[in-house]
Amino acid sequence: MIPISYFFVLSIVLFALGILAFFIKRDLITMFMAVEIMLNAANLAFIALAKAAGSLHGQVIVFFIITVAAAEAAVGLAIILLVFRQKKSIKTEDMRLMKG
Amino acid sequence: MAAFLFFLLAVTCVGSVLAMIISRNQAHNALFLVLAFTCLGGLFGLLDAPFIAAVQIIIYAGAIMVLFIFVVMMVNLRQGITREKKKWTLFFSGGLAIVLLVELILAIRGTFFALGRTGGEKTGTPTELGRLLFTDYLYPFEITSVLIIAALVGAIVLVKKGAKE
Amino acid sequence: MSFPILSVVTFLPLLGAILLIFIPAPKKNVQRGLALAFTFVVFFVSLALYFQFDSTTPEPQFVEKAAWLGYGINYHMGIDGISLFLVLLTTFLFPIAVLSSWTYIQKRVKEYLLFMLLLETGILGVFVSLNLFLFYVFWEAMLIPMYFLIGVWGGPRRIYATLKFVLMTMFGSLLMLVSIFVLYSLYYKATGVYSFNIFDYYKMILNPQVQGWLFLGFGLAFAIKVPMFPFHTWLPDAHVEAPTAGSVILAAVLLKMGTYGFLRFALPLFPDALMKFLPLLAVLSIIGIIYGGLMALIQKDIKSLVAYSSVSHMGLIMLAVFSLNLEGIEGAIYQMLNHGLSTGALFLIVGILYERSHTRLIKDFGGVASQMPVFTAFFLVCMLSSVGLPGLNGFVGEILCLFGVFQSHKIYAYLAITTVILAAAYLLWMYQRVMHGPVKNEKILSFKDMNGREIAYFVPIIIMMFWMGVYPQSFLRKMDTSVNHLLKRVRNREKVFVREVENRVIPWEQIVPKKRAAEEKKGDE
Amino acid sequence: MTEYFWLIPFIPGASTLVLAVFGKWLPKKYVSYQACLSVLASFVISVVSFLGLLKVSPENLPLVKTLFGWIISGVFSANLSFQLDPLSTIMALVVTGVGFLIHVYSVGYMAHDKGYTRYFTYLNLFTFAMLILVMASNIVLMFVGWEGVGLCSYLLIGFWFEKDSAASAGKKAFIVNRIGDAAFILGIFFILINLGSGEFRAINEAIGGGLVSQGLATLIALLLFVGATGKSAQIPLYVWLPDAMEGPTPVSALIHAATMVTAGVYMVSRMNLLFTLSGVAAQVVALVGALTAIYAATMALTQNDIKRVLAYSTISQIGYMFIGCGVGAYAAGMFHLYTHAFFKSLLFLAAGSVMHALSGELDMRKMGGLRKYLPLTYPTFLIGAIAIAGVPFLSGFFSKDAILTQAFAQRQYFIWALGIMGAVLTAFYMFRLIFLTFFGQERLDAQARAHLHESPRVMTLPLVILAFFSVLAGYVGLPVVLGEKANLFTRFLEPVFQPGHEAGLTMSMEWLLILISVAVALCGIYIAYLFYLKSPHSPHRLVSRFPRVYKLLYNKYYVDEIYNAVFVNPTVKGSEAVYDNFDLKVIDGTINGTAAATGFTGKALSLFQSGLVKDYALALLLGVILFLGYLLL
Repeated sequence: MIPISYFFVLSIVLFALGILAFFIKRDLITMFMAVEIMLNAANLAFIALAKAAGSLHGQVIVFFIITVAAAEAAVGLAIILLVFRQKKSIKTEDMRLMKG
Repeated sequence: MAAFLFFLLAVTCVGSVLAMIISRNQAHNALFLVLAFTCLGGLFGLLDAPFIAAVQIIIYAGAIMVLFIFVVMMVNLRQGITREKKKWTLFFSGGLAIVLLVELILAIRGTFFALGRTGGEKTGTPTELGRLLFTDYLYPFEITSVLIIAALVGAIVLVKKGAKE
Repeated sequence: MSFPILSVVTFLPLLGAILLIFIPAPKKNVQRGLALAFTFVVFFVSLALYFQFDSTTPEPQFVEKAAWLGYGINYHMGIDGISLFLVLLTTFLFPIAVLSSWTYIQKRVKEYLLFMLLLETGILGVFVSLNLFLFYVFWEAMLIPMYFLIGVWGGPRRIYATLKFVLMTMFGSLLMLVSIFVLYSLYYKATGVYSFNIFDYYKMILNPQVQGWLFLGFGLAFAIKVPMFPFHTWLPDAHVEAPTAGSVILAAVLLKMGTYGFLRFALPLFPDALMKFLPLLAVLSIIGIIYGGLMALIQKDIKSLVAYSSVSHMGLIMLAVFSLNLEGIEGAIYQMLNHGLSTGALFLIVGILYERSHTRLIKDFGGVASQMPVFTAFFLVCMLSSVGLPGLNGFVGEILCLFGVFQSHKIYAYLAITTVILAAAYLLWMYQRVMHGPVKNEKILSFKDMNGREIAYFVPIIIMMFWMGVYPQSFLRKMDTSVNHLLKRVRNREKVFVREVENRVIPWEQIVPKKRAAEEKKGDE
Repeated sequence: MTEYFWLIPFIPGASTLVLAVFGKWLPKKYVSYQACLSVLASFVISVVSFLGLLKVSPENLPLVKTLFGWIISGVFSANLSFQLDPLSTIMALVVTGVGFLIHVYSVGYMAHDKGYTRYFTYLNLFTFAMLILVMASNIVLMFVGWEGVGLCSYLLIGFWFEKDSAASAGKKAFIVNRIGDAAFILGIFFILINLGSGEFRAINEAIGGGLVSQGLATLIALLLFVGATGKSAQIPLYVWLPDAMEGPTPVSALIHAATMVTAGVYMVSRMNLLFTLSGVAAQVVALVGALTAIYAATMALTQNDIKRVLAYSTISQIGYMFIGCGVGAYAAGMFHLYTHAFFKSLLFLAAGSVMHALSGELDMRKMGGLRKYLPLTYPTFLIGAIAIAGVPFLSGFFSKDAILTQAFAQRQYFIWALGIMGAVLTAFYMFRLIFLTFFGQERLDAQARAHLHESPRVMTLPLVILAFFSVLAGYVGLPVVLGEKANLFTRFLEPVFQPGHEAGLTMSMEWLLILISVAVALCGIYIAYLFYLKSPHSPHRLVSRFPRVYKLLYNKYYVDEIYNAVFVNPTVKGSEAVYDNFDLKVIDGTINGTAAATGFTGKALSLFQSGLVKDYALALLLGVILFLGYLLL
């Protein structure tokens, strides 16, 4: 059938695209989406390896990743909303309070 | 059949991510992402993970992306935001992404034929997964619930605090 | 197990601090009373240590040992003739320190007393710990209250001073921590047993090179604490900025932790390294003696003058420690007590002046003697004690120190004896400028003589000064055995414990048990 | 009663304690009685002990009473123990006897001072410390007294501390003494280490047993002698004594004339075996004594301050005592100490009486013709002056002559010559003092004139008693020419000073020397008479003839200035420079520099923190890539 490696390559491609998206975009929301893509790429790799290993632990991990991602999305988006309220902007250049 | 399905899903997935990169409209971006996640769900299915596939579609493509859309609506920027203007950052990061891609592929090259193929005996039925979750992974599982509640409360508190002002 | 007197002495102040938390903030006098009561009780309990102390044995006494964190980290306390008097000095001075800040401290009284009590626990812990880990915990813990005492209740440059003090001390103690862990791992490698017990380490023979590095690690921490030239600059700053009681404790007890450290750890653990570094250390001590004296001569602030005089006195103590003979080390211990009393008293004197005038600059005073006769008498005695006048405590310690040094290196003694002249010069000159001459300004005319409380905390100090000057036997005899034992350890160690295998060192006593353990294991199989 | 001799120091000591603690609440009258009577009690015990001692056979000397072990640690051991032998008895008698008279005198002299109680506390403390010094049976305890009297000297010189000059003088005395003491301590250490004990008996035994080499003896003796030059105001450490006159006059009499300053002589006598063994050290002692004797006398010539003249005279006379010790005539040195105590304290007290009469005036140029106003002070002063000048039949003559004769007999002709010259000068400046003060024109201030009065009886009575002794005290030590056994004093001291030091001279030679002494003394007096009574202008002529010499003498050879320029100022200035440039800049600079460098590095590194999330992500990515690359390679 389909070699597991294909899934692996796909996962890598998706991850690279996520990185690319993260750097290309300037608004927090889309950058956040890019992060989600990378997470999913990782998920795919986990599931593929779980299949290859014939074990379920990979799937369990992915299950946890998804739940954590959900929690993270909720909090992250809340923070983005707050930032927007305060700064009236979601551009990353506008946020550099941590400048040394 | 399976190979066809795989390529279809893979191409759609990559294509929608590319589209998301190209498009400037955040709402469109979110929708492209829904598409990508759904495709990924399909791929999970191909890998004998029906439960995870379902979860992927319900939580990711469903819940999380709805959240995104809500936020996009609330922020409601008239015109989209242009791409990164600093050219060198763009090229540098693009270059780095390609380097990483190459590196990762190099990293797995030895395993290319070793990992085997899909099919064969079915593993990963929801029953088995459930048993595992409630036995070996009981603690992490319960802790996850606490985490989600904390995130829930946190999100509400954060947003509410801002709303008062 | 008998009554855990050392734990009681060490942790009673902590209990006091906890109780203090529950007293509402406005009731300042209740808080002061409570702190005073606790420090007093601690003192009286600690007196039992003196009377029950068995001066015939060099072994640690009143030992308490209990498992704590495992891996050799035990709760292990005990005192010998070296630490006995340092414990007593601490418990003796704390009620005085609390009394002296009765009216001086007005803001955040509760927190102040809290930190004082915590400080007492920390200091006592350092002197009674026999487990290096425990020792280190107390050593660092003691810094925290001192940090706040200077940083919150200090003078205008308190932040700078307290940071300098804490950072320099931390710098040293960090290297000591590394050295402690090196010792720990060496001991484990050699014996297969985890231990932080100082007596276990005494049995180890390390190769001289390792000793050198470890000695530097320990020595630097202690040298900064003492402080030896050229690490002394934190001292004047910390003293000048600290509140009176803080200065008293700092000078009287904290500095002794450095010299105590040398006696307890650096000397017996690394005798070969000691011999190697001895000339350097002795020269630094002598520089400290002369340099401190000369710097004291020209200080404009009374407190920094006394601080530099501490540098000079501590230099003499260190030199006497390095004389490595009975007279020198007994003299050094005795001089530690003297320095605690007389310099502590001098800081109290400055505090009394400061409370009345809100200045510490020598040029702002003059003719105080005619306004405050009782104060003059006390000041005179304290100053003379610091100068080392026979009949008072300072002389006994000073002459024993010098004699010890003289016995081991005559040249050192010729140089060190300048302290006799310098001490007289800077203290008398300061005394003259502050107390004598015509009354300088009308502010001095309004000075009130010492009140009952001030006299009350000075009288015990003065009595002790005379007692220690006239009948030092009651102190010296308790030290003899311990100091002799220490010297034996430093001098003749190679005769007692010998076993060196390819750079890795095995205490000979441990070889047998290890073998036996191996055999037992075989038997089980 | 003799066995209670150790109480002698403790009676004034106890009195000091009472006065120090309760003095605030005690009435003045009680204070006076307690202070004086405590010294009197000590004097009585001293006399009893002295009488008892006469019955003790020399083999049993000294009597020692050990109270308890004081400092004992390893090799270092010192007991709190006292000894009674002829030497300490004589000293105790002088200290308590003269001390008692001066206590009594002080009751009158200090009557109106607000520090009355404080004064007597110090004075009793001094007596206590001095008695410890002279009665200690070991050198460490002796050092206690040695430092103790130094302290009292400091306290009493600076008694009127409101005066800056007084406070400075006290401080100077203490610090200069400390320089000597540092050497003294080293001497003690050498004794303790090489001789094994600080007990005088043990030291003498060790020396007698030949355990001490000559070189070691010289070293120890010289170190101890440096201490003595500090305490007894000899070259080069004499500078504090003239300034010490800032203290109350009875103090000058007791401490800076009769007792404390002679402690050095006592110490050298006590260690006589050591000095004799060394030879070199004894020679040094004699030379320093002789030089000081003449050097101080020259400075006394030009001073106008009545007490300063006496101060230089004291320095000079102690020089004579050291000549005695140095040439091996310890008994003669002690004899001079003993007579000097009487006539010099008499002179000081009389000078105090003059000051008292003139409301504190010290300058002789503002006196003159006082003899008719001070009917008791004048004759007593005169007796003192005659005694010190060395006129026959008074005490000073016998003692000074004994010293000079011995110097000559030991073939120390140079020292003898210096001594003779000093004797001329002594007679001259003492009578210069007498003539300027009591004879000639009255040059008084109007104010002083109005208050002029003879002192109260409590002050004049001690003067009379001291005058009595100044005349008669010498008769216990008559010259050998009057008979082998005429010198009771020397015979009494024989158990302490090994006999055989005193070389004999022919009868005619002795008579010749005595004649020279007498002639010299009379000569000095006559010159003074010529200069200050017969033709009062001649001194001015002399001054204008030799202005440089006069200025040099008047400014005391500029020694104070030289010491300041060479020792004091460079120390202070140098320390200041070191403090500013080294302590603050180099050491503190290094520490603060380390802190600053850390801060700066942090600041510099913080520039990497652009605040932009993408830059952080980029760094992250770079890190991952590098890490992966490293793993792959």
